[in-house]
Amino acid sequence: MINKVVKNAKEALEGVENGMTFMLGGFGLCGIPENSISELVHLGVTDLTCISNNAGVDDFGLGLLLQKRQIKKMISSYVGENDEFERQMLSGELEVDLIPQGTLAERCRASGAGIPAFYTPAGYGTEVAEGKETREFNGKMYVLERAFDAQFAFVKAWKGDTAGNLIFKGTARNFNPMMAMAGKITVVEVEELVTVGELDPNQIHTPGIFVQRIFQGKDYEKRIEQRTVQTKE
Amino acid sequence: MINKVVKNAKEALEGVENGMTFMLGGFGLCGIPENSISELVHLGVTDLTCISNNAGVDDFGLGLLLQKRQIKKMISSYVGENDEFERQMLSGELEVDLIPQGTLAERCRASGAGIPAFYTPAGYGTEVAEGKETREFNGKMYVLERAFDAQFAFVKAWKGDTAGNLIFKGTARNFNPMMAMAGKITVVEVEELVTVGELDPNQIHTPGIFVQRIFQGKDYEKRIEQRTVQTKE
Amino acid sequence: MLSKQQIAQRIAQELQDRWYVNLGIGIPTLVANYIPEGIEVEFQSENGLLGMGPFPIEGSEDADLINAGKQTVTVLEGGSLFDSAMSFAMIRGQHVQLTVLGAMEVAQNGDIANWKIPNRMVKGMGGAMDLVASAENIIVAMMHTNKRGESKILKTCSLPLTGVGCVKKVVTNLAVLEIKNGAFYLLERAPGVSVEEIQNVTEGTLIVDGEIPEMQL
Amino acid sequence: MLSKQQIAQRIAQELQDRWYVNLGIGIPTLVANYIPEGIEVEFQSENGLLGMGPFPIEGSEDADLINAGKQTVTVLEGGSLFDSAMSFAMIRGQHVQLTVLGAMEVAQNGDIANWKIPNRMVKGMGGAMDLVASAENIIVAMMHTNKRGESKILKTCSLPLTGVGCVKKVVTNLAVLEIKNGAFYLLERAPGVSVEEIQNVTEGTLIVDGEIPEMQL
Repeated sequence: MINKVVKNAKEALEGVENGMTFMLGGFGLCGIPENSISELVHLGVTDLTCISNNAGVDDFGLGLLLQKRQIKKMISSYVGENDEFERQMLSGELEVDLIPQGTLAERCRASGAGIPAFYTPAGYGTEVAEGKETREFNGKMYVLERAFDAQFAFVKAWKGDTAGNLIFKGTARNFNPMMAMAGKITVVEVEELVTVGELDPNQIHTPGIFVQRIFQGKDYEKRIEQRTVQTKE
Repeated sequence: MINKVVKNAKEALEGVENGMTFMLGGFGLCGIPENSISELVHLGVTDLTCISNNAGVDDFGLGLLLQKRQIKKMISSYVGENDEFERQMLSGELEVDLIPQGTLAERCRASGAGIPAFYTPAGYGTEVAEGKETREFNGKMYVLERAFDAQFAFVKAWKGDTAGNLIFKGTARNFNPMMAMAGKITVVEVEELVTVGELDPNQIHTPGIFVQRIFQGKDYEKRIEQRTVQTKE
Repeated sequence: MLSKQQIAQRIAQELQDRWYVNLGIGIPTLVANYIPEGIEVEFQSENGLLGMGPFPIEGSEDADLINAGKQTVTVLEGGSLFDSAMSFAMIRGQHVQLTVLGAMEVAQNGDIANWKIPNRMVKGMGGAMDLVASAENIIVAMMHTNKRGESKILKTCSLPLTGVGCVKKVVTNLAVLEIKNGAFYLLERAPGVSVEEIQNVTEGTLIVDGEIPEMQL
Repeated sequence: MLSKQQIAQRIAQELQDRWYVNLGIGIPTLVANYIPEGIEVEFQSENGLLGMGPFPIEGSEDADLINAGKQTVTVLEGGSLFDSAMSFAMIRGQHVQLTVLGAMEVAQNGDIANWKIPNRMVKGMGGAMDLVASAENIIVAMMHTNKRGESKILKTCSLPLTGVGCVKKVVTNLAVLEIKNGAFYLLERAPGVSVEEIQNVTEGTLIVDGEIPEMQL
């Protein structure tokens, strides 16, 4: 098997430069690539375009990059959890492209799947469709949406093997598998790095072919945004 | 959980009529819905349009429906394993739409995913693209391909639970998951029908939402087309 | 006048057996607490979860298991987990029978606005645009008026749209409305609320056809 | 003149470390038997298998585990199984670095025909159209001539095309050819085969630039 293992986040992020376009997995703070984000903060690269469903919270996730003004443009579907984000956006410091969540997911998948463009009903008749081609199929209107072009994809998986095969856990899966497909260089951090043969080939969520670099992550905080529970009776 | 279980193939195929369009999972004879095909032969419905990667062999799989002249039109990518098929096609008895395998898979997925059309590079400049819209993206030419419209999808899974969640085995997965998404009525036969709770929610290949009817299959032959082996040293 | 819980309770009456349902953030989430007897429905959360269960017992919450509102949840037996592309395949492909979501404005042509107030509040549409563009049944759960007492049931939406001509039913704290023929048809009144009161806070065309019954909760 | 095994052996020299490779039916399948020392490659089978291993030990064959040629195979440790949409996502998305496939005809502009003889043989293109439209590296493995001794290395394809302008390298029983600038460049001769012999059975424009070495097998 082709071995994809690198030592750590530092090695995994080699080649990252100012002005690049990144994809970052996660929904809210669930399933975000914490180690890669830390390393991006550490590297101090700026003028980044980040494709990520959300923008973290003020002091965690992508919020850390926003704090340091490393992000030039965000492409997201929902950013309501982050005051600093809203401030930068409303003041015009930050460029923001808000797009429907399903369109975001499908555009990521298309990028990895060699589909340059597809039609979707989401956003037809709204400002999301402004300047885009629209078209009728079977009596319903659709918007033409394009694939993305991202130099790096930063992905967080639960388990991964040395060949880059990945398994995600719970709803931490979210955008990670499509972004893994879409990055020119896909960097994966895992909670548990295992040897080939430990994962059932029939139960792989992301085949290793999509992964260029994988490393054992560390110090996961896995912060919960809304801790909702019921008390035992 | 919503219970999708029906008693048998007979009950599962209720509503099947002459002239309908079906999707049938399988690659070669691997992962084909043997029970549903038998029932279609038994029902004797005719003028069918069948979307299936292959057309079986003379005396098994879709070949059984071809023998009985039940199929009016086949939409497939490769039909080289079936002499009766070739005879009917060359004589003009059978209408045939041959399309690239990846396009077939993606059109099935699109049908289930609410994507009415997408662009693909496959077939550009060939007779497959004749009459279709073509378009350049980033310096490369692509063909516009449409979603299918199928009344029934016949799917074979390895395990399934009463809520319709499915797990496939090995390369018997192939087209089954996308066809499961695409059928207006998706009929699934499984080798092992289990109660909800037995399958790990994190390891479901096809979520039950796509499945309308599921039944315990029987008498699987699982014929091998090319038995290639090496002898023990 | 209904409480938020009662709006949810009334919407729950719209659930049909064997439906897959997506509940938005806020009032819609409460609908799960009022599933009628004898009805089996499954809840889909667009971040990648089908068969969503109640909040976890304290101490068993899992950061890797949240709903679209970022709340910790559970998975029922027979549920499944999947990625966002698969999740929106379900939604766009109309495998989810009902979407319940909140709104800032609804218009009598079925337009809905719920994601943006220009230069003031820009949180994003999340999955709402996919949901309203796709679902066969959309129920909007909302207050009839805003904090300043102005109607949110309008002739035309003034805010940026989330979807066009898609809403067919609205349940507010005052009324159940059906949208058809370019107007709001008053179907039911909240207990103790008169047709006149509803008319007074409805900017859009309100059709009152015959005796309007009170909601049964 | 090379045997089929030797064609495969020569093609195997083109493999590069860390490549994912799709091998077509026939001669291409044999390439897997000649992976050079010190090189790690993984084979993808478009019916949904990555990390394809050798044929199974007799008695352990599994009807649910076949390759694209419908042969029973095995999965190596670290392999994975997936559906056809995912498989062609890998192919169209250019995650597979090399495609090796057979052909009935190849033309000097890079066109390839290998799926249909009108009114005679119509088996279908299978995954070939996706593969040739997508792969960055395509090697065609074929006999230089057909059964009647006619050249299959042509100025223009006469059969329905599988792909346009996509082939860059051809390995036949007689030669290794590179396609560029609208011509076939002769890179290597099969052991004991002269340039003239190759020229005689090459209908397309053949460029012979300097001394042409014999293949090293």
